[in-house]
Amino acid sequence: MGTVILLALTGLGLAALYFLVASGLSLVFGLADVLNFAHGLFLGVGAYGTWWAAGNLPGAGPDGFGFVFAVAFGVAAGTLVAILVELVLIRPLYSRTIEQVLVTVGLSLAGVALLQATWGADARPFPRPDWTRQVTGIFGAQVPNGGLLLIIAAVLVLGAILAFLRWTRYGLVIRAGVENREMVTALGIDVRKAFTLVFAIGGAAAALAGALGGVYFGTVSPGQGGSLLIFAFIVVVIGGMGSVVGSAYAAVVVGLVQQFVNYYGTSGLGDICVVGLLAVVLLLRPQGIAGKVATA
Amino acid sequence: MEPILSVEELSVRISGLHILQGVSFTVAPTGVTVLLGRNGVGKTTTLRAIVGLTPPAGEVRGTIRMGAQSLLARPTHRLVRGGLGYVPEDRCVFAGLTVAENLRLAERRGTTPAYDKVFALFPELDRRGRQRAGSLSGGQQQMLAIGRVLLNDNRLLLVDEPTKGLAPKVVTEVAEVLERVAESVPVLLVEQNLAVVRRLARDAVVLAAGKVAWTGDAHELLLETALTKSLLGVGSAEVATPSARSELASPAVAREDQL
Amino acid sequence: MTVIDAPRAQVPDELSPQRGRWQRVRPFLPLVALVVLAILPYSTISLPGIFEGPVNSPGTLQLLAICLIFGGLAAGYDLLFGRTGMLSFGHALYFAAGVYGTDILVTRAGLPLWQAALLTITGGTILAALLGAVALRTVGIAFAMVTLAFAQVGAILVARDFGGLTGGEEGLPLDVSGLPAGLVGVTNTVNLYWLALAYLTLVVFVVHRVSCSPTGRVLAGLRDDERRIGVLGLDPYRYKLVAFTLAGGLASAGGVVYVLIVGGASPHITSSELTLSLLVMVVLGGPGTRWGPVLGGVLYMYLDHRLTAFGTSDAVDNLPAVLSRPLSQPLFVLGTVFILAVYFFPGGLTSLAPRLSHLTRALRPRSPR
Amino acid sequence: MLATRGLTWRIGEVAIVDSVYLDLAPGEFLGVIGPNGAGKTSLFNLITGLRRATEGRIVLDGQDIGALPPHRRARLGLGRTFQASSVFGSLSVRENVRLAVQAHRGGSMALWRRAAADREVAAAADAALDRVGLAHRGTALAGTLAHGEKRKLEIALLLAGEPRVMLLDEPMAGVSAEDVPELVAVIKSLTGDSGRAVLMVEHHMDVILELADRIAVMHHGALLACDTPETVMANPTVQEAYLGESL
Amino acid sequence: GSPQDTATGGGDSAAPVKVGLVYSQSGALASYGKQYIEGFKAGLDFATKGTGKVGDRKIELTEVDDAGDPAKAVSAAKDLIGKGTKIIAGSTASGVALQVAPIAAQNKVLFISGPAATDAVTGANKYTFRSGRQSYQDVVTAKSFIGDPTGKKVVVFAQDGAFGDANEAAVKAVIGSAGATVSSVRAPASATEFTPFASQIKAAKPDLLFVAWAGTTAPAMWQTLDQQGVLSSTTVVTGLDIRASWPTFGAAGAKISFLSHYFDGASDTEASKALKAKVNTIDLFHPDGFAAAQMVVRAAQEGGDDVDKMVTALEGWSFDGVKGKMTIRAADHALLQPMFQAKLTGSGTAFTATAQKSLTGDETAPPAVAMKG
Ligand SMILES: Nc1ncnc2c1ncn2[C@@H]1O[C@H](COP(=O)(O)OP(=O)(O)OP(=O)(O)O)[C@@H](O)[C@H]1O
Ligand SMILES: Nc1ncnc2c1ncn2[C@@H]1O[C@H](COP(=O)(O)OP(=O)(O)OP(=O)(O)O)[C@@H](O)[C@H]1O
Ligand SMILES: CC(C)C[C@H](N)C(=O)O
Ligand SMILES: [Mg+2]
Ligand SMILES: [Mg+2]
Repeated sequence: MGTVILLALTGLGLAALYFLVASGLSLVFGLADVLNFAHGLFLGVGAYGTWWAAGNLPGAGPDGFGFVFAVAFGVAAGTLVAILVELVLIRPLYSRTIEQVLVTVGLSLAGVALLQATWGADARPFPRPDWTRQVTGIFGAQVPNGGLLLIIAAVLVLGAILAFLRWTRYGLVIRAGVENREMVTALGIDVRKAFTLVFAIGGAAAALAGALGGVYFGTVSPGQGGSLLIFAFIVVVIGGMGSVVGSAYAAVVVGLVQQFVNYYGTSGLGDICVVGLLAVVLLLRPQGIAGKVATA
Repeated sequence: MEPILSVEELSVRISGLHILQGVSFTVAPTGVTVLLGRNGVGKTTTLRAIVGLTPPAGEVRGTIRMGAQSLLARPTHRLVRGGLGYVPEDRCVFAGLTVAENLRLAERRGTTPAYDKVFALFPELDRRGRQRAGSLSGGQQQMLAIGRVLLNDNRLLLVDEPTKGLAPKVVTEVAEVLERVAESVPVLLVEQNLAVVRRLARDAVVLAAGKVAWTGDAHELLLETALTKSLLGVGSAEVATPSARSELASPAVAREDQL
Repeated sequence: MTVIDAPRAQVPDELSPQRGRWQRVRPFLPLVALVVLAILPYSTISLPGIFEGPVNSPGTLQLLAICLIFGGLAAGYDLLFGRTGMLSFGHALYFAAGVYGTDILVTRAGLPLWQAALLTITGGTILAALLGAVALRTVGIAFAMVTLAFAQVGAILVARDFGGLTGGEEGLPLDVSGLPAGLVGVTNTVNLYWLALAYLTLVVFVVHRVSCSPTGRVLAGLRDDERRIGVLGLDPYRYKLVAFTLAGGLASAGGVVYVLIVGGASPHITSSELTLSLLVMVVLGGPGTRWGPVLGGVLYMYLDHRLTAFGTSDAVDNLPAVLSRPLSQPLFVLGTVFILAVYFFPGGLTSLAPRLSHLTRALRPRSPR
Repeated sequence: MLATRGLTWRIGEVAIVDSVYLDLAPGEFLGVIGPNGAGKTSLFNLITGLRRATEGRIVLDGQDIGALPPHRRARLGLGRTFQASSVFGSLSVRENVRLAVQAHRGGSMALWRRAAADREVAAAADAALDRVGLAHRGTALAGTLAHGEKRKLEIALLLAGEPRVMLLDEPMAGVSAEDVPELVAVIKSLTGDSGRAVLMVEHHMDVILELADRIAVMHHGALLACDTPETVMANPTVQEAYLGESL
Repeated sequence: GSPQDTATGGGDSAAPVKVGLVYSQSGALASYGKQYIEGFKAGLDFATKGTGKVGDRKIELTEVDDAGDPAKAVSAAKDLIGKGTKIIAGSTASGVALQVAPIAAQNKVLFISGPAATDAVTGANKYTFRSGRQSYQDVVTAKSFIGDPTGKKVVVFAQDGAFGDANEAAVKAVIGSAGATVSSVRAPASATEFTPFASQIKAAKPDLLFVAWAGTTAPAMWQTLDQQGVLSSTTVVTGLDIRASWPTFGAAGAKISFLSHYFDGASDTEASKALKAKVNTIDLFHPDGFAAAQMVVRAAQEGGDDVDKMVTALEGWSFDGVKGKMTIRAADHALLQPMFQAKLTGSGTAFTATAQKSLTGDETAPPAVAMKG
């Protein structure tokens, strides 16, 4: 019983991490229609930003309020980079989907290499409050606090994105803009602003994922974002592109499947199962779990 | 009367093709000005140049003024917010959005959207609020495209073939709507349906070969056989008198509607 | 008021063939290029900065051979992407099948090369047909993701190293003892180069022939409107499957040549990055064009290999640290090159030619009308 | 030759097409009218197989084709045009039609023959283009055509397939007045020869009245009437629901 | 020219000795590569007494970046061989070493593999040597932590793939054959959440846990083992990685027994002093570069331009390296060398390793394998 609870809760922690990475990806991919391979870079910027702030910024540090401040700095840095990327690189290419892919691929290569050039290839220990290293006993299972932190963060992010899409007009503008940018402009709406905003939110979510991922992994390294990205993509696709709620469901499924199959089956089977799940879902329901259209 | 819109020496080139070669005309501050010409002559291109939607590969020269203000080089969304309403040729409703969402999107900040007006014209849009616009019939989509623009107050409407694909009854309705709209807002209309043209148009501009071939009073145009024949390829007799078989179509709605 | 005749719509002049000397020699250019490439190894020219040694040195020939292989791979991938509009993210799988298949059959099973090659290409083609048959039940992004998933399973299997067959992350060096002597040893690099050239020629020829064939016309139609193809009476699924299988077969043939050139298999080639880079190559060169993908593939691989040398060159080392640090990261330079390429050659390298001629025309003084 | 038997298509509870019984005789020209949203296009989609009917049968020459995919139905001689032009935008106009001719001539998987070398296909394609008056636009990319030209290309694509049963979905929409008589003549010539049947949706009553032998009226998915033009036009419901008042 | 041309190495006595160094300057293993090359240069200085010459002949180094990609390394090797290079050294990654080795044999040039730890390099062929340790030697060192293995229960925790396979096999061979029961828990290299594996290990109640894990997920893995109480319930052995990784162990570091290839202060030899003078703080792979340089100088001295003579000169050669006495076993070119047990102490970013015990080259010698090619 303890094992099952432990696996379920740590699986949820993993799911939360996937969701954090996937939420921004899903937003940008599903709403702005940009297959953003540079998402890993935003992640990296968030992680390194937090790491740097904790070590160098007055008032920031690995503990308490200082840590919150450091994370806020990392998120701000990630958001800024995302905005710049959108303004400078993506904006001139809207509706040229494949070229956008090319640019984001180039960006992911160059950005990660830049991080590596600046801070080296080796993993650096990540500043984090001590309590995140400890465990909490839940029904006899020793659940890592880092995982619980991720779960809480994921729920908050989900809520925030849902609120944004539901209570503002931006969701609508963006969905319409993906279909026909021109026509949105012809209705008197500055669609470019809306797209920049989506990138900013996607970047912020990614940067937060990077910062919390740093807490979870205990280190930062330039390639970290990239390795999470493939599962994030799987989550986004299983969940149905553009559906944030779908991504949440899919993340939970993927996290739990991986965790349980890895324990009860043989190693590596978890990954194969997840990939198999993706193939099966797509063959049965090409539009993903949560339906075809990008709904708010 | 000062024209609301004046287009001078407008020329548009798209990827090497010289589509418009110095088009000049004006739109009167009241009533409907209709833009005529056969397929491919550049009517849509003209409207799109006015709202600033020429494709990136295109090159626009000349002047376009609304009152004292030059419209060229201003972003489309600004123009539209400034009161330039545009109903595109392909309707361009957002297929993935519901009807209600399509309408909501068209609301402009700072003004109260005139939903009652739109729903009174097109009750269908009210009923189908939750349907995805992509699954609407062609005519329903056209209603949505027009309704979208009518939510707001405009200084000038650009309407590209609004009756295309509509049932005769709806054509009549749309024509009535436009007639009423034109009482308060001037309209620049592209239309192939000469019956509609006759009913609505005050002024006409005929395009041919990328240039303006004729401008003047629309009724004068439709009455002059020689003119209609050479400009529009139909005799004015055909415009004026119904063909034998369409006599059947009593109460003779559609007799002229396709010429 | 003059009445003007209705316009005869203009035809873009690129499309109306111009007769000229250039037009007459043009069809023979590929042949000339092929001959030049074939006799290249007899030349001792040094191109300092471009290649490490003279053109006929083994190092240069090896690099060229790898470039040619990827030129061919990109051309094959373009049959899917540029010509049929299928965005596959799993094309690396069939290439990897060619590489690992040959390697395993030669090294582990001790088969002679020709048998191994034949079996591998057959196997790779069948694999593509089977997986394609499943994946093509989806379209668009879903299709991309299903193919990615299949390729990912391939990558996991290679990494898992079942039965020590693939060598896991260490890869599997090719056992050359049973290979024809002409393919072994540095002095014979030129033979590998010719083999790569032959492969490239084959792919370009096949892709060109197929896209000019009636089937190619259907593929081009599929790219624009699949529903319409169905209504015209053709089965879209069948045509897509043929393109997918053919491209898969060509990729596995490329794998066979590649394993000979590199002398072994390593898991790099199963990664999804490889498919992504195929996409990059095609887009860099110009999708759906005859030479674009080839150019893109060659250029990509050239940069990929040569930038490591660039990064450690003195020119870079002498720069201030802010510049030299990132510039000494090959991936930084490569990534930046892609980004710049998108802005400076939209439509790919091959779109450069018409734009250049546009430019020269614009620069020439205009004659008054 | 073509018959539908209780053809029905429901989305959820709503019947978009509601138990339609239609018979189309060889050589017959059947016009279909009805208010926007009546289900005319949906009916076409069911017949050509782009949508699967929820109930009912579609019979072509005595064979039930209801379960066949679109391309199989097309091979049996069913051709259509689309209400929203759907041409191959990145191919030239001429290639568009050649593709259609080739599709009709047999779908064998020829990978090695040069497509351009097939004179017969080229000739047939040029003939079709000529017929709709697009020959001078042969080298233009179909995607850059003006709206009316696309409509003509649609018809050329249909002609190229030499179908025995043709479904035309608003072929006249957006065609300039000058070209209407020409296009009407083209469509008229379709039925003249060899017992071809045509089913045409059109809102332009002039055209319908000129061409149709019988007119079917659809309303809310159901067939309201199907009779001679005279009878149909005299029907008060049709007048009220479809024609409305004169302009 | 003819396509089969290759430059011939200058035979005359004043021509420089060309040495090609193919290693990772960029990519994931760049910092290993950096240590390697620093070590190499220090070693060259040491072995040539600061002259950089062997006899009258200057040693001319050509460094090529392989970015960890075997295909690039093979291209570089062919290029170097084509230019008359007779000695190639480097290979930071195992995959690179395994693919360059056959090239060396096919073209009869000397190849001295670097930090690549795979056992398969040993005995690969007559022309291939190694300047670093191999996995087997790690495992033998690990065995020294449990005294008499008879009846003990040993669990190997490793990632999937060849690296994990090699370690598992080595543990079975070394500790299993000595009487312990060995089982394994394997995880995908891409795993980010380790609780299931930690639970499995804990359930197995081993006397010794041998962990073979490389990559950026290692800190998360250690934290999980710690959190789930694995580290405090049994003896846990693993290899000590480069210094930069030490702080990432965090609190777990003190609970782990490390086997070590090398760390600063593990030995006090002439060579280590010379190395330390150059690089300040010696790290894991400095000794490999250093030894490679010593071997290169020996080969050039004794062999001139004759590769076969170089091979004979190296086979059976013993020398004083950074780690202590090193011996190249003639039969399979294994490099017998001392290994160390270490403890990690400290906190924050300041950690120090202290040697617990050192094992001689003979004690850690892998079984001789037959030369494959
Ligand atoms: N993006 C484009 N690229 C190239 N040519 C174009 C483009 N857009 C329009 N054209 C060409 O410009 C000409 C005018 O097109 P336009 O759509 O303005 O005609 P139109 O008068 O609106 O015709 P219709 O009555 O059929 O709607 C056509 O010949 C068309 O092929
Ligand atoms: N996928 C769908 N989901 C929901 N409703 C649909 C769907 N497809 C069609 N409809 C509805 O079915 C009705 C029939 O549509 P259809 O396109 O067949 O009309 P039509 O008779 O062709 O009209 P028009 O003359 O305007 O083209 C419309 O009310 C439309 O909104
Ligand atoms: C409010 C939205 C973010 C929720 C979205 N419609 C979904 O299904 O995921
Ligand atoms: Mg138009
Ligand atoms: Mg319709």
